[in-house]
Amino acid sequence: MDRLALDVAHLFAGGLVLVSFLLLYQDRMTGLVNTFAMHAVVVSLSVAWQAYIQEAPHLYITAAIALVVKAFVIPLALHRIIVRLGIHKTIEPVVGIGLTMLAGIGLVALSIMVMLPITAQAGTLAREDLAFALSVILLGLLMMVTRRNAVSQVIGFMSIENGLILAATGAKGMPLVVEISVAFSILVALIVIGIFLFRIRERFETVDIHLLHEHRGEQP
Amino acid sequence: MAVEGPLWCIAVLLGAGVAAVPAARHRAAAAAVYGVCLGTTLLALAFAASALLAPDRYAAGLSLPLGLPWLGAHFRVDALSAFFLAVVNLGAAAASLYAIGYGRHEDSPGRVLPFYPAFLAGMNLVVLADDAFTFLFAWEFMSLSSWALVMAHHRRSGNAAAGYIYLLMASLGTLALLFAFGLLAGASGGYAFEEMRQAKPPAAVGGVVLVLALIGAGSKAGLVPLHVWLPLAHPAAPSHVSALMSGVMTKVAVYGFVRIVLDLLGPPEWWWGALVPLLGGVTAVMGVLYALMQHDLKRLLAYHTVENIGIIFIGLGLALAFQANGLQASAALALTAALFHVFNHSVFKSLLFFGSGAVLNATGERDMERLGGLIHRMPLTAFAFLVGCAAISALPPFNGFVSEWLTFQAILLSPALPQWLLKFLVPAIGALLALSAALAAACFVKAFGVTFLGRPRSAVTAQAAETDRWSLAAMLAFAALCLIAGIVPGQFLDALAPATQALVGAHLPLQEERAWLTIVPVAESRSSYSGMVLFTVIVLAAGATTWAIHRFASNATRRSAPWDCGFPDPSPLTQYTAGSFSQPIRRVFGTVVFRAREEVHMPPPGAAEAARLQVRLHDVPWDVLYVPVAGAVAFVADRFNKVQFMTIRAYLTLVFGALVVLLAVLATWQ
Amino acid sequence: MSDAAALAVAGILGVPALAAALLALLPDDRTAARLNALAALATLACALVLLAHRPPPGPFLIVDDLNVVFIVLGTFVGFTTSVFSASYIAHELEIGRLTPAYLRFYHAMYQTLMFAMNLALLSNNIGLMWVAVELATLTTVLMVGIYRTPAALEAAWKYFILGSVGIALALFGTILVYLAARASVGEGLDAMAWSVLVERAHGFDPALLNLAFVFLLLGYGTKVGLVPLHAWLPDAHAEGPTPISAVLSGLLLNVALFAVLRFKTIMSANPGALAPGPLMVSLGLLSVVFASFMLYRRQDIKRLFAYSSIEHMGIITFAFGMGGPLANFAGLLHMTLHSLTKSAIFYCVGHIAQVKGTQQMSGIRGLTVTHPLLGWGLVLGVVAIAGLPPMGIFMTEFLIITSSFAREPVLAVVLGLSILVALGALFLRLNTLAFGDPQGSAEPSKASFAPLFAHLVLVLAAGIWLPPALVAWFQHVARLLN
Amino acid sequence: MAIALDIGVQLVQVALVLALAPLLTGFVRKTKAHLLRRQGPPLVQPYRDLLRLLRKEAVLADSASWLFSAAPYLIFAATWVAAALVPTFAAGLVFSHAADMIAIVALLGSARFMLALAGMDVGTSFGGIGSSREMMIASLAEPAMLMVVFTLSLLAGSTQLSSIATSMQSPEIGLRVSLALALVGLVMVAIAENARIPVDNPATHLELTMVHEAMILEYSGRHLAMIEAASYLKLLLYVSVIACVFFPWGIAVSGQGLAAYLAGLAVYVLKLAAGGFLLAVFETAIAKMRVFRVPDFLGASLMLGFLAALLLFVTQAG
Repeated sequence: MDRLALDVAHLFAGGLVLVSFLLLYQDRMTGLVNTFAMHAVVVSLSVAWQAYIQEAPHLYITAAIALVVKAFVIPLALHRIIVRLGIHKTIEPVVGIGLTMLAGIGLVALSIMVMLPITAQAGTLAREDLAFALSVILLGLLMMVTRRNAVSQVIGFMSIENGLILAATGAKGMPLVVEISVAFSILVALIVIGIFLFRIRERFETVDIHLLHEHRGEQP
Repeated sequence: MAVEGPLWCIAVLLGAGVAAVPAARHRAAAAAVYGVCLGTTLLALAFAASALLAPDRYAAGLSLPLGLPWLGAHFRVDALSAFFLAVVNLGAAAASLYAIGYGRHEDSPGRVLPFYPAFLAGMNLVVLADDAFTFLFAWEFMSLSSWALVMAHHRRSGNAAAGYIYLLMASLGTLALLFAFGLLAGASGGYAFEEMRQAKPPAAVGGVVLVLALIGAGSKAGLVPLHVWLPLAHPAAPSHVSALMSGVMTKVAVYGFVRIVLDLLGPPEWWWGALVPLLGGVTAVMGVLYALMQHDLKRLLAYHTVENIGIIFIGLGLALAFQANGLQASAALALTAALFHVFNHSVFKSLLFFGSGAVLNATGERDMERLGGLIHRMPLTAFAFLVGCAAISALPPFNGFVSEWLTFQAILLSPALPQWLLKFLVPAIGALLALSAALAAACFVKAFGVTFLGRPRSAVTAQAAETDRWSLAAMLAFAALCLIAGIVPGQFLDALAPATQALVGAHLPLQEERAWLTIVPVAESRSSYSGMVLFTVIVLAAGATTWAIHRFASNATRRSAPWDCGFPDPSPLTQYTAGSFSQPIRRVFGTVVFRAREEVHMPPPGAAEAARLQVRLHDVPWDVLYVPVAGAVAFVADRFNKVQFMTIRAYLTLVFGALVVLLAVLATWQ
Repeated sequence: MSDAAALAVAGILGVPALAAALLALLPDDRTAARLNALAALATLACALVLLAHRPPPGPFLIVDDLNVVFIVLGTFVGFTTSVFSASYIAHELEIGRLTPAYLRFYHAMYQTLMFAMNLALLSNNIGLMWVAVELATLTTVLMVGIYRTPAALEAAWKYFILGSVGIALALFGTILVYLAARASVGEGLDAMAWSVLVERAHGFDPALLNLAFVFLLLGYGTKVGLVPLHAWLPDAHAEGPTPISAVLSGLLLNVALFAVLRFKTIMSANPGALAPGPLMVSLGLLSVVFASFMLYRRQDIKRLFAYSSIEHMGIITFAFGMGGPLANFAGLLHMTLHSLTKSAIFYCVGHIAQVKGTQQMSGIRGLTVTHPLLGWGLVLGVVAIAGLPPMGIFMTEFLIITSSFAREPVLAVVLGLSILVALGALFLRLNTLAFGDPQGSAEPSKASFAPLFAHLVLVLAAGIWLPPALVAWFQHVARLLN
Repeated sequence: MAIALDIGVQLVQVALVLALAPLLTGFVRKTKAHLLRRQGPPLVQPYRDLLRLLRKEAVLADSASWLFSAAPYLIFAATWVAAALVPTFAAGLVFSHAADMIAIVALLGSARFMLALAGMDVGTSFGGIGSSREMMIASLAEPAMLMVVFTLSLLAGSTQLSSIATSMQSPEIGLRVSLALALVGLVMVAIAENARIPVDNPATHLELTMVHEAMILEYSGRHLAMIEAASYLKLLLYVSVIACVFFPWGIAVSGQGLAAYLAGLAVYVLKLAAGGFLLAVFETAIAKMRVFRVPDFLGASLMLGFLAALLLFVTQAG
């Protein structure tokens, strides 16, 4: 039972990393959003699995939230935004895809290196899970940094959140996981609303592209 | 009844400062505040005098539960601090007396009255402090209050900048002293001076401490090249404050140096005795040359303070050199010379600033090119100022000469020093000292001659009236003191004996029992000087001659127009001006020291416009040291400033980068 | 007596919460401002009770020596700020920069912020604290953007994004700490409770702790405003309403720092973990150097003092990183005095900006001539913040520099010089702000000077005499931090 | 008895310098005239000048202040006292402990200070020229003089002229390079200080090159007499200093009885004559230099003095 359980858990975690790479690879808006939906599905699956093997029913709630909010609601909203802003064409990453991929691989290696010295007594599945979660987080950050487009950056942020949830649920018996995930979903929702409100076409930098250099209180 | 007395005085001063904040509007406030200051400082002066006469009675220290919690504020009066306490409060009392009259003309009393007593309190605190924290606290507090006073007339052009540079330099000095004390205290963190005396730092540390002390105390005293703020800040303040800053605060800085280097630091290295006098000599000559080039009266005086600080540091440095070679007696002579010059300079420099303040009040002019002939309009001020000029030019029988004479005697003892460098250096320093003394005479012939003699160069000057009696009282009192300290120096030198005894373990032979009030630094056969005899003989000779001539030869006098080789010009503008007076000396030294350039614009024959002569002087230390530093700060600020105008993604990249770097560090760490 | 203490704790959390709800409903602005101040006062009263009695640590809330310092300080500044805010907001209404609707929102948010910060300070559970800090961030984001000007919105947005990333990192760190604890403490709430974590820390897996601390330092360090995570701070200070700038500099930064300190204690309780000192020292020093040079090119007065806040947070972090009873004591004292001084400066600056109608320093000149109280208040504040006697910060900087000079001379020299550089920048500005020929309107300001001078007097007193009780207490806390 | 004799000797000395000073100046003038194949004024002419001036009324410019009329007496007194302190025919005088050589230099400095101020008092352009140039010259001459003093006092281990004179007589001094340097430096200073050719021309007016004469341009009557007397005294002083330091032979030491004193007196007169003659020869031999060449001249003397002192500092161990 345990071996299998752990392998399945690994499967999901590794799958999440894989999907993160897919996210990095995607350069079409619609494709990006869909891939993110997949990301969310994988997360909710892994959370559900954790709930099952840890006999922790409350984690099902987290899984449900992840599924409903991030696999359906937000992607739909994002689709509408994209349409409204009329940017469902290709988007250009700042650095080339290949380079991004390379950096991503480096990050995964880094996260594994960092996790290596952790003694196994921290929990059998913790170490690898943590390595995966950390890679997901770093990849998400990489995405936020390399992409110009507000929506893709939000997606990057949300993938970070998925990584966090992965880690949180992987940490066996951690209290408040549900509350925290709820709080975080609110955060994400607010960001999305913000984008929606401020009509952020391009760029995360500013609520209005014209204000980019004027309104810093100071002139450069 | 040891140190409490002065501390109570300080408390009263602080109280007066606080009380002055609301009361400043009131008409009588100025008189009240300055009156209180006068009384308090006189009291403190009495304490200091009695401490000088009986040092042991005052040795007991006192610790108050203030400042650093586990350290407390330590206060103590030993021979050295007693002497400086006397100097401080003497100057402060005179300035307060002067200000009772002078302060009436202050147009913004609210910016002066609260800070003046605070300034006095600060200077007293520095001298009394017996631990590093209290010392630095008082030191910086003194700077801050005097900064406020410099900013009193902030709307006059240049004053704000002067205050800014002043505060910056003061803080730099405080930082240097902070590090010096950090080194002295060591890792154990013993900040009480007593512990520092016990701890014997290694030689290398000692050298660093010396340099730091030179930076810290030197920046406040005006040691070249740290002098740049001084000629800007001192004149900017109201004149009685200028007198205090130039006459007294610089001496507090000297106190800091003596306290750290001669008292706390332990036995000196011989090279200290080479570095310090060299700095002193350069400072002396540079200072007096700067002063000669000025035509703003107060700025001239301020620059001249730099010269005297140089002379004092020559004495201190020689003391270090002798001390390092175990020549206690010679060290005592050099130190006595320096300390006595500290006292003298505080007296006549304050006197001169009082005079310049009186002139400023009477004419509203600081520019000597617009003054002249004031000896007719304000005779008493002129007389006092003249005495001050003679004293500061080191002319017998006044006090300035005695201290410089002692310094020369100390220099003449230096062949006893074994080190070759010193053998070469000391005569050169002697030459520098002699040069600066002679130039000082020229400088003050110019100052007095252009300001008070000749014919008035402007209408206001022609209408000037003698100043009020308070100011006159202060000035005449100090003029008298200049003479007294000049003709009976023995008593003053004996008062310094305990201090030198404590610092270098020896003191001058006591002078009281000498005949003819002669002072003998080393031995009768070697050198001796009796201002009393000289003074009486000269007075007798002059009196006798005058009497004889008026009695037996003619005493008829006739007034007429000046002859002036037959073609006198009625316009006072044909007189020699300050600029033209210093022109020969500028030609001799200026081109080297100031990179002076003279440009003559001579109109072609027949052209109507006037010919113009333009003189450009450079302050070399400023160009070489300060401008580059300011440039560097501006450069870095500009580069950093770009970070203010980046995009959010760039900021995120920063965060991301920081995270990755830290993780990498972590990965490599394990 | 513990029931009184429990009551007090309930008050500290409950009063702001209730007040927030009430203020959200109340329409009228005059009473709102008063109620706001009143609630803050009540909270302060409850906080003072804690000085006398402590409740036993519960699973979620705890009161120990460390956070009592922060709570009392926080509630006090919160109260004075609410008083200042009353007069400030009244003026904003007059000139119509804020509508009553926004005003209601403002006051509700103010109390919510108070609640969030108190919760973060009181929480005995790292997860709960994380939630509280996030709540505080969100509220401040909303308040920074309250003026709805493009600049304000952008500042809020920048703050929001960077803050969220910081939050995410902090959360990951928190999870890691839980994992580290779980092995030896066992699952469940205990593995997230301070009281347990600190005493059991020696048994944790050091590698996991190190990793956690990196994330926590960066996550909460973003809130502290450490360079290079500081980017949100200057704009958030400059564009929001001044009371919020005061609260940000005076309280929120402290709360974030408090979180870092909590984790630092866990780190240093574990023998195997790498010493947190070097990380904090380097980040702190970097912040000091950077901020002190940034001061020179500022044109907006509030941004100027925001950067000065970064500088001082750097100094404090440096001190705590240096560690040792002396440096820790100095750090605590410096933090207290800084939040008092800086909030006082912001009170002053707020009124100045209102009187002159601009935040651009080019438009503000000769204040001591036109507005003596404001002008001299600013001079005093700058003197204090620049670390000159007789104000208290001189003492703390003396302690920090000398104590570190004995151990790390080079770092101490760098620190001292950059403090000097900062002083140069501040007084360069002060010269034109407070002195020289006045410029701009000279009409008297209807300011409330009580909070301003109350703070300054406290700072002055601290510079001259520290009550022994306070000293003993701080020293005890300083020892706790090692 | 001995003290009485000493005081007597001192008083004689005081009177002597005053009596001999004009004679020396007269002698120099006479010799110069002879060298120029002129008849020249009689030796006693300076006395006559003084008397005539004393009898005349003094004319004061309208803008002159009390300082203008007080200065001459002070200048005269200071110079007189300074001259009276130099051992001329006898060393170990009573007053010699009142002032050493540095003090004498400073006394002359005081006199110069007053003179320069007096020059500026009336407020004419010539007076200003004179004062400023005088101070410029002094600012170089005085340090040079002090350097010479250093040299001597290092040799003699004292700054007292009496003890210097006595120790110079002792054989162990011998001939030294630094002594020669010091002598040359002192002579140059003496020439500058006494406003002699080539630095200044004592016998000129209405020249833009004049220094000393320009300062005293406004003086007349008894005031002028005082100043002239002072300048005579100054010349005498310098000659006697050179004499008693570098050619100390024949100076009587106190307590040596009357005969020694008389002998010393005779020797002293001879020395004065020699000095005056040499000065006259020198002055006729060379031409006046431009004012702005003077700094070079004095700088050279300063360097010489400095070199002399330095040599001693180095050679003298301990």
